[in-house]
Amino acid sequence: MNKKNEFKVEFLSISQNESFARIVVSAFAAQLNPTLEQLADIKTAVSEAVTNAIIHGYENKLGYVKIHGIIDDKGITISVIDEGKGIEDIEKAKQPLYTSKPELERSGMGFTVMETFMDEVIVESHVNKGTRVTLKKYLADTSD
Amino acid sequence: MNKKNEFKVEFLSISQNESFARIVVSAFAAQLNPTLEQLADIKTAVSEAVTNAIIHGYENKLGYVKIHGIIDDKGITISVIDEGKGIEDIEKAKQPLYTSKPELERSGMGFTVMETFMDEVIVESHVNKGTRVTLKKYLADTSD
Amino acid sequence: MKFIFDKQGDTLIVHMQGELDHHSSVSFRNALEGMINKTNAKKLLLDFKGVPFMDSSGVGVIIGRYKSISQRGGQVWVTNLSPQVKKVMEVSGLFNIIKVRK
Amino acid sequence: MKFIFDKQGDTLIVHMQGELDHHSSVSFRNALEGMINKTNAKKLLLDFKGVPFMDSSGVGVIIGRYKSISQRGGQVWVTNLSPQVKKVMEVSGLFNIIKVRK
Ligand SMILES: Nc1ncnc2c1ncn2[C@@H]1O[C@H](COP(=O)(O)OP(=O)(O)O)[C@@H](O)[C@H]1O
Ligand SMILES: Nc1ncnc2c1ncn2[C@@H]1O[C@H](COP(=O)(O)OP(=O)(O)O)[C@@H](O)[C@H]1O
Repeated sequence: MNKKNEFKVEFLSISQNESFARIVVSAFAAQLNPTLEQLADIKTAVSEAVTNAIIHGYENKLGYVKIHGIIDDKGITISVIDEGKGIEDIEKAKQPLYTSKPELERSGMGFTVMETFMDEVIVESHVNKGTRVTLKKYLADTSD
Repeated sequence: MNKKNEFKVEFLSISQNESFARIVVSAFAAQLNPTLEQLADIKTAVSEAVTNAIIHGYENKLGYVKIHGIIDDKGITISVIDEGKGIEDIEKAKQPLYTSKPELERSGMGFTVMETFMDEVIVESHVNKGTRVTLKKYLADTSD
Repeated sequence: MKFIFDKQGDTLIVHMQGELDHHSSVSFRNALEGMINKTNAKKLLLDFKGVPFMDSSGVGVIIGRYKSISQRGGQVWVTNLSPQVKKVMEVSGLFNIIKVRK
Repeated sequence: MKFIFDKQGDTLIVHMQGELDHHSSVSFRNALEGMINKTNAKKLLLDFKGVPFMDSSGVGVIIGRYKSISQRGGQVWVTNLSPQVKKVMEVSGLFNIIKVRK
């Protein structure tokens, strides 16, 4: 649990910032010298969580999405936080193919991707308060 | 002054994060479709300001460096903020070749680079409170 | 994201360039659905050569087009998948409904 | 940042790879100063082919080495400058003391 590096970023909930979020997290994770596949996994999971904050959390209203990243002995922990509408039934939300926005052609596979690509996914949410998705990947630091 | 996009990031004052800061700001600035030279100018100026926060602001003690980026009709504004020791004489600090740390082989050209590469550089500082360097580049948004 | 359309017989080929996420999927969906209707295509081949990254938003668009094309009794293929794109498609079960062209 | 040293006659050639900022300049300075002393080089040629980016921290290291080399009556050259690296060197007045080898 020795904290080795840390960052926080916040940005507007507009879809252009999805790629911004991926680049920021990739640049931070790169300090651990991950494999290309590990880096792609982290990038993908973050993309899912940030997209959810924008579409489902803020429902395309303007708000701030926050990301908090920590590198420690065990690997990398990324939290994606919104202060949007929250999730009523987290278990249901996590089910493959479940989506509350089929009209937007959402696949309902976001949480499934996060859980497959990361080692731990923790979802905390309060209706009308917001959602925090914590994504962990175990990675040994091979840098000097 | 129509604010089009915005981000804030904060990270530990360790030298590994100098490249992280450059990547974050580049990814944000890229939304304005700058030329390669404009992007390199912004990246370089940010690198100077972040390095100064780490070396001079915190003098290699651990603290947080913050960056605030705004894109508006006029271009991009990047503020680099530390809560470190501050600058006593800003006019002197800005002079080419002036450095308070010649023993670290600093060239004293950081502010000169920032002022040459950016359209506006504003330095605000209070001794023992910290420093805020605001860097502006005028850029027309050519994206859709 | 950029896309180039190419109609060959009853097949609509789409060469894509860029990252396919929620942001880019909106215009991609509209352009693609429009082109399917306009060309009356039965077969759809999505060329991912220029796509290093896709997330589940892309999966949603592909399922949507699979539905349009199926209604005409057609079929959807994908080709030139990067490892990341392939992994997202696999995890999403997309290969149960669409085919990979080598 | 990585560097490969190559001694040819009384010239020390350094091929650099990576971004030269404050973080990388510390180890670069130590390795370079050590190698100048060890090889007793009179001439120093810094090859920036693999360096897309440098800031004024790099300028400080070059001035420092210019001083070491000048004390031996030698000369410093740089070569293969990217547009960004060249611009930083120009603004810093570095070309008043070091030469560019084409
Ligand atoms: N940040 C969030 N705020 C509110 N609801 C969310 C959030 N993230 C996910 N959800 C809910 O969980 C559901 C499932 O999410 P996900 O598996 O990512 O699929 P999709 O995004 O395709 O709908 C969403 O449809 C939404 O109802
Ligand atoms: N963030 C800061 N906090 C405290 N002092 C600073 C800061 N930035 C710059 N300075 C002061 O201004 C001087 C000149 O800065 P600069 O032109 O970047 O040259 P250099 O970094 O090479 O010393 C520094 O040597 C330092 O004394």
